[in-house]
Amino acid sequence: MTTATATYAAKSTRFSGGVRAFVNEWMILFLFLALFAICSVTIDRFLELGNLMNIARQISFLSIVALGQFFVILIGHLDLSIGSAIGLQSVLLAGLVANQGLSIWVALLMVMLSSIVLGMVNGLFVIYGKVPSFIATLVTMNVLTGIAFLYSRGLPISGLPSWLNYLGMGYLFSVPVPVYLMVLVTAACYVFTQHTELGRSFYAVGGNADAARLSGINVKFIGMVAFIICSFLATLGSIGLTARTMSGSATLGDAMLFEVMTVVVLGGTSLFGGRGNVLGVVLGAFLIGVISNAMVLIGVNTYFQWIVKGLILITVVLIDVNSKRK
Amino acid sequence: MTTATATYAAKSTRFSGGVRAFVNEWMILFLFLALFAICSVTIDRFLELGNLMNIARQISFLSIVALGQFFVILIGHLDLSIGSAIGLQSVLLAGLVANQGLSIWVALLMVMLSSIVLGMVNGLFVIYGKVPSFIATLVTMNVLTGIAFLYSRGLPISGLPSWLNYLGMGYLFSVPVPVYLMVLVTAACYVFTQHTELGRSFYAVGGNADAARLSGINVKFIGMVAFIICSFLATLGSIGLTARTMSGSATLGDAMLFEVMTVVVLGGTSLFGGRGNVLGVVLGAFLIGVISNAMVLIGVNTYFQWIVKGLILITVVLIDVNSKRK
Amino acid sequence: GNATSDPTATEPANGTTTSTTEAAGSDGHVFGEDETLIGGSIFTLQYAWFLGAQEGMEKWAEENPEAKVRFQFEDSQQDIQTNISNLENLVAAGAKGIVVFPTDSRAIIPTMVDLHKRNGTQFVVGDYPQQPDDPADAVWNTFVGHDMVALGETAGQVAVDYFESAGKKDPTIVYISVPTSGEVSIDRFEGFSKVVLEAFPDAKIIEEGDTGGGDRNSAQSLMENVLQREPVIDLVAGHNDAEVIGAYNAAVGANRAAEIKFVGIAGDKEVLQYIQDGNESWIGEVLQDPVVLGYTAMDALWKSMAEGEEMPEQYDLPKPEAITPANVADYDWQNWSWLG
Amino acid sequence: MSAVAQEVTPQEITTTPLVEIRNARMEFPGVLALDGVSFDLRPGECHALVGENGAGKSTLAKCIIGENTLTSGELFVGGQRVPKHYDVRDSQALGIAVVHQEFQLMEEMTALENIYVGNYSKRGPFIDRRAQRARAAELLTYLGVDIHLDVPVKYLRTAEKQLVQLARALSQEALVIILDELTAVLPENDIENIFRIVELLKRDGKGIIYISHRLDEIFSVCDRYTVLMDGRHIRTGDVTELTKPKLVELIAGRELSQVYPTLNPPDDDVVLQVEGLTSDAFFDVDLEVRRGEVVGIAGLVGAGKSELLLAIFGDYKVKKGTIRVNGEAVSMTSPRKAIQHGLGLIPDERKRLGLNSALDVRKNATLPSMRKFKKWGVFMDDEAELRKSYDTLESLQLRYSNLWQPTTKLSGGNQQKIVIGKWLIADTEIFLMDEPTRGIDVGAKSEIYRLIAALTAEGKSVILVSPEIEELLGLSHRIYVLYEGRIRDSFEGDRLNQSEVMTSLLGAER
Ligand SMILES: Nc1ncnc2c1ncn2[C@@H]1O[C@H](COP(=O)(O)OP(=O)(O)OP(=O)(O)O)[C@@H](O)[C@H]1O
Ligand SMILES: Nc1ncnc2c1ncn2[C@@H]1O[C@H](COP(=O)(O)OP(=O)(O)OP(=O)(O)O)[C@@H](O)[C@H]1O
Ligand SMILES: [Mg+2]
Ligand SMILES: [Mg+2]
Repeated sequence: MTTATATYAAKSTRFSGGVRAFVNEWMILFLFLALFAICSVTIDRFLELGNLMNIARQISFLSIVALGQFFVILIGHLDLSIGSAIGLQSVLLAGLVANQGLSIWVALLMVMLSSIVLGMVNGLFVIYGKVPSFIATLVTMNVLTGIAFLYSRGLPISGLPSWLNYLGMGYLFSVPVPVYLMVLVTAACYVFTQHTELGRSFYAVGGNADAARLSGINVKFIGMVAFIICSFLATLGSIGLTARTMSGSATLGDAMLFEVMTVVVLGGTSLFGGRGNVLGVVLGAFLIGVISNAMVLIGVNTYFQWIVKGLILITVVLIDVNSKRK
Repeated sequence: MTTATATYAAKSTRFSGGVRAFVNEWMILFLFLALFAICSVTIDRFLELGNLMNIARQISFLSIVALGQFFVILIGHLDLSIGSAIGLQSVLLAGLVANQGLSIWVALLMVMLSSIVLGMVNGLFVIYGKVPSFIATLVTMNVLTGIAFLYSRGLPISGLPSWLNYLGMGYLFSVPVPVYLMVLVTAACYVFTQHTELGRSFYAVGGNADAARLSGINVKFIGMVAFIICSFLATLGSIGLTARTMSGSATLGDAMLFEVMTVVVLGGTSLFGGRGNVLGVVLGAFLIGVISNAMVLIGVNTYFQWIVKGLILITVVLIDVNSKRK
Repeated sequence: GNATSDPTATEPANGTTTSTTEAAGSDGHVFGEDETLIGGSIFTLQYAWFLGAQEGMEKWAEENPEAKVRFQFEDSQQDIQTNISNLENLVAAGAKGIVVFPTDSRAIIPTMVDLHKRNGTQFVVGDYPQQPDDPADAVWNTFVGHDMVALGETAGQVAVDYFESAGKKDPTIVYISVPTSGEVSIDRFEGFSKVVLEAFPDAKIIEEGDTGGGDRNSAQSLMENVLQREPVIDLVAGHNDAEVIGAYNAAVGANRAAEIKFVGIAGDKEVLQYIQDGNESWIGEVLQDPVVLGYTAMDALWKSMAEGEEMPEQYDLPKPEAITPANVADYDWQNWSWLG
Repeated sequence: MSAVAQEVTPQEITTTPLVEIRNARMEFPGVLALDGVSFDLRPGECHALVGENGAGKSTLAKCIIGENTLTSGELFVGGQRVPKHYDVRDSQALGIAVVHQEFQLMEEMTALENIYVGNYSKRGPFIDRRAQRARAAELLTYLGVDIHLDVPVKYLRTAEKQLVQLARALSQEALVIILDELTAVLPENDIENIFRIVELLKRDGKGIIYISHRLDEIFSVCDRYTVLMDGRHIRTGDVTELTKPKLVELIAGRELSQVYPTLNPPDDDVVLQVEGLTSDAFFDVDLEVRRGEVVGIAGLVGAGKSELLLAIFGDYKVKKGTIRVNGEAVSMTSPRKAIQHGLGLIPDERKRLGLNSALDVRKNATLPSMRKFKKWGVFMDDEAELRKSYDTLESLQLRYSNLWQPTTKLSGGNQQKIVIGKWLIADTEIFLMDEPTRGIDVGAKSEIYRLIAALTAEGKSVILVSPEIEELLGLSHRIYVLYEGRIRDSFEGDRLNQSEVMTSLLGAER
């Protein structure tokens, strides 16, 4: 009996391989810490509280949107439409208030509801229509851009209540409000994916959809949920960014897609599905945030920034990938 | 024994299909033909030779670049760097001639050689460095953009010999020169992938890399070749586009990546690797070309173009995908 | 945007570097004595035109070495979020003043307000006029820029002049816009059509939006298709030279370049070369000098920031110029390094 | 060494081992897979490689083909020590071909191409499809099977895929052919065909390494045997000096007195009743299962056995028919529903349908029963989950190092135990077992047999599909024979004997 308990302890310990296994598993964290340390030592103003808050705020909405995409990637799909969804939701939110004269609360509610519809449309095409997600969401991407431009003619829409800016620019106990949002969303996603049945099902579906189905998981439902979460979090990001810029803009999310993908993949999520981690995604965002910030603090020439950023990224990923056990 | 054999044979015939199976397999072709027929009947100037040549010319270089990407996708990877590679090669080509005063032939040769190096760099990161291709090529994408801008300062570079324009705009027996190029590249890729051992190996590697390795295929070599072909064909496209616009521009390929991906996936190539077809890719390009052309001929409002294009595309893909046997 | 309750603003982490709510200078920094970091937030480096603005700022520094300014330019890549992050990071890097070329007429305002209030950062807005909801949010010292509508108007005038001399009463015009460029594209188009329609109410102006890459290649493909549709086109204008040259190349390819006139916008060497070479298809190029813009913006920033000079709400720059076959010889365009 | 090898006399050629391994040691991170194994393969012999799941048989085979590299020890092929960076291509060039235990096929490519990939017939620079097809047709005739060559292999049945793998190995005209559990997925009639081919190959002087858990086969075709246990070399000898119980003892390390346990008689109440179930693969199937009963289903390949199980489990489209669980009509529209009604499916293809390679051992084991481990209604109770997985997997004597370990590193038999384990954890009442002992060693097999007996003793029921008639006879209370999608007969009591079932199975007139 006692020996059996001992074996149970041994066989149920997460990192039974010791520190080494832990470090390998979380190499991205250690690489981040290393980069952070280097920056702290070599760059003058890097470690100032204000600057760290800068970084955290800059990546807040990026993280939130990336966490949405994470779910879609986790089940082996892709949502290319998030960038234009962010734009559309932004002009909708501002437009409903400024042009249609709705209360901001109603507008927020409508935008959130529409995000669910949007996610369902993507889901329907991909999960039920069996259209490869790349094509399906590329199409919705274009259609959403079209609608956003039709609605706004490409003009920024102002007229949002000024308190909204607090959401994007405000501070609470010297920490930017967006950072709280990010922490909240991250914590929710973490608990959801690690400690709930539904959340764990995403991994099962992504790893092997057939096996998941035969184990009683409603694979289609999970697929729909993934697209809805993605759309919803993109919209949350859009609301935040709109609050930050205080205007609705159809091009608000234009650069987002690639950044989001970088963050998600950098965080160790497999584009083939089934593998990845919420904390990794947020770490990925921090990594990107620190690199961008450091680059400007050092004053690297803009053209070189592309190159230097690339070289740092590839170094990080090379080390990370090759430290993992096969 | 004989009964068992008989059952095998009997059961297998259900897969051998006949006309129905052929139509299903090549649904994209028939959808293209249908679309073509509709356009011919409903749009006035659509069927004019000049217009058809327009379409063919417009998609020539797109097809060539897409065929390169096809190889990378076939082995289950992605090359995001083609867009910036096109930009870099374009400014290099023009710059070597206009700024460095080299002969156009030397410049062409250098650009082609550099494309091979480029492909090798991507290949090294992905195949040997085990970096997910999404990240690796995203990094090279950024680095190449940086280099292109450093070299050109974002200025278009003119000064190419005027005969070069023939490559992009000339006619031979009333068919645009780029169309010959496209046909040539397509034929070469077709024969290569269908009738040579090396070409078939791409399917094997993409289908099941372990099995391919166990079959004695040099999986890493194939991987490298895929990235090199991709880079090479992107450069061929870049040369053609540079000849067409008669100036070297760092942003020449910016819009290309998404178009290329659309074309490749539309043509039935699986993003998970192992499945796809050269002719499908070219058909995909034609489909895109016809839609864009028809849109302008009808005079659809710009904003609606995004939407209408999207709706046509999704319809086509929905039919295509769902006609395929499971 | 409104006030925030950020303690870091009032209690700098370590008194020496982070600035206070008051204007720059109160943290011990002395303009002219200490090196002053000036940020340049550039709309995009994809368009060579903005290099000119950068060049203008650098020119100012060369002429005023006693100011001891050091520049740091950051590329917004036409993206609002990049623009915002760049501004914040520039301030974190210690920039006292920033010349901002915003990505649209609003999105960057709250960030400027925030940085101004918390760090005392001084701004001059260049190129893109800002329209704050609340006048109190106009925290920038002045706006130095061109009028996008005027740019379109000048192009329209070139077209009008041509139609008048050619005696065309009901010309057909194709105008290629770039819808993703939003306001800029709309302003230019509106300026253009206003002038043309005033002079020729019967003119038919067909707006074609380039939904592709917005580059020469996509414009060329678009125009190839338009040429197929439109049997008669008298003139082509567009959002910028990439679009118009693309259209021109398409017309050459279709053997219709002789019957169509082209008006360039925003500056490309090739167009000026065509005009100088007497290429009959080209009747003009409408230009604004970005070097003057950059120089003036920097000048205004320094004067307001270091010398405490009151600035007008807006700095007027020379009107856009039309370079035509008639006056091309007057310009030293070959030496404009920012010309694409 | 090489100098000697070059001057071999004809006699020596026949006595030089085709493959020889001396004192092989092979480590995976954390696992010593081979530990001092010596092995040799002589020309013209069929050498059985046997041992428990995870004993190191596949590892040894992979070392021989250069897929795994020996940590220490020596490997000789044709009397020559293999070069330092010996890999799969080298072994192919040296004339070693293999049928892998796990399918190594390109699912999207045709059967024909799968046979020749990496080894095409060529005319000039181009692939000569005509020559290839002719050769493939010859091969299939030689094999005595008929497979549609132009179908992507993903459309083929499991057995057909296996035959494609075999055809591929034979097409290489190798000197050494390794068959790693070739017969695990083949029906008995095909297996006899395999024996015939093995005999032919032996006559040609080729060497065959025959890995199988079906011990009867070893007595039918093999000349010598080598037993491995936990990576160690237990014994090599002549098959003629061996008896089956002795072999079992060598493999399992203990005597297994009786292979098939005695089953309790079932209760009378019917827990599962299927009436008139029809799909495109089977027609008008009537079937009933009583509490505590094991119902066997026998049938040839393609008879529709798997589809029938899938349909009962809600994962195959049925056209008509009813399914009753405990007397209540249930519309089985999804496996989820089926699981809610107490059903559990152990699928035939565990790699594709049974396991999730991205998940660890524990998460695989609790996949269908996550809702059982809840804290505060929503959250997973990690501790309870780990505990339950541990207890269940230990009771199945799973060989694993950690519950967080990915399942891919486990041997085939151990993977199957996880698939069984997950239905135990889910408290399944009716087990649908599609070839549950495929690829499982004798020891584990008898454990599974005992498990089935124990399950039925607890009042659980089992539908058992197996290609091995003997297994069905030994374990079932009742056997249905499925022939071309129709239930042709059912056997119980006295009629439950090999010859009657076989006759019915093969479709001879009743
Ligand atoms: N790639 C791998 N990485 C780590 N361990 C491995 C790997 N492959 C096999 N092993 C381990 O090596 C040991 C031997 O495995 P092997 O596959 O050779 O067993 P086997 O005798 O073929 O078993 P089976 O009869 O189940 O096929 C097992 O403990 C297994 O877990
Ligand atoms: N991949 C497939 N797609 C469509 N039909 C299939 C497929 N595989 C098998 N079939 C059909 O389903 C029926 C049953 O085939 P299958 O081989 O699964 O039967 P089985 O009795 O389960 O045999 P096995 O002994 O292999 O389990 C046959 O009619 C066969 O043609
Ligand atoms: Mg094995
Ligand atoms: Mg079966």
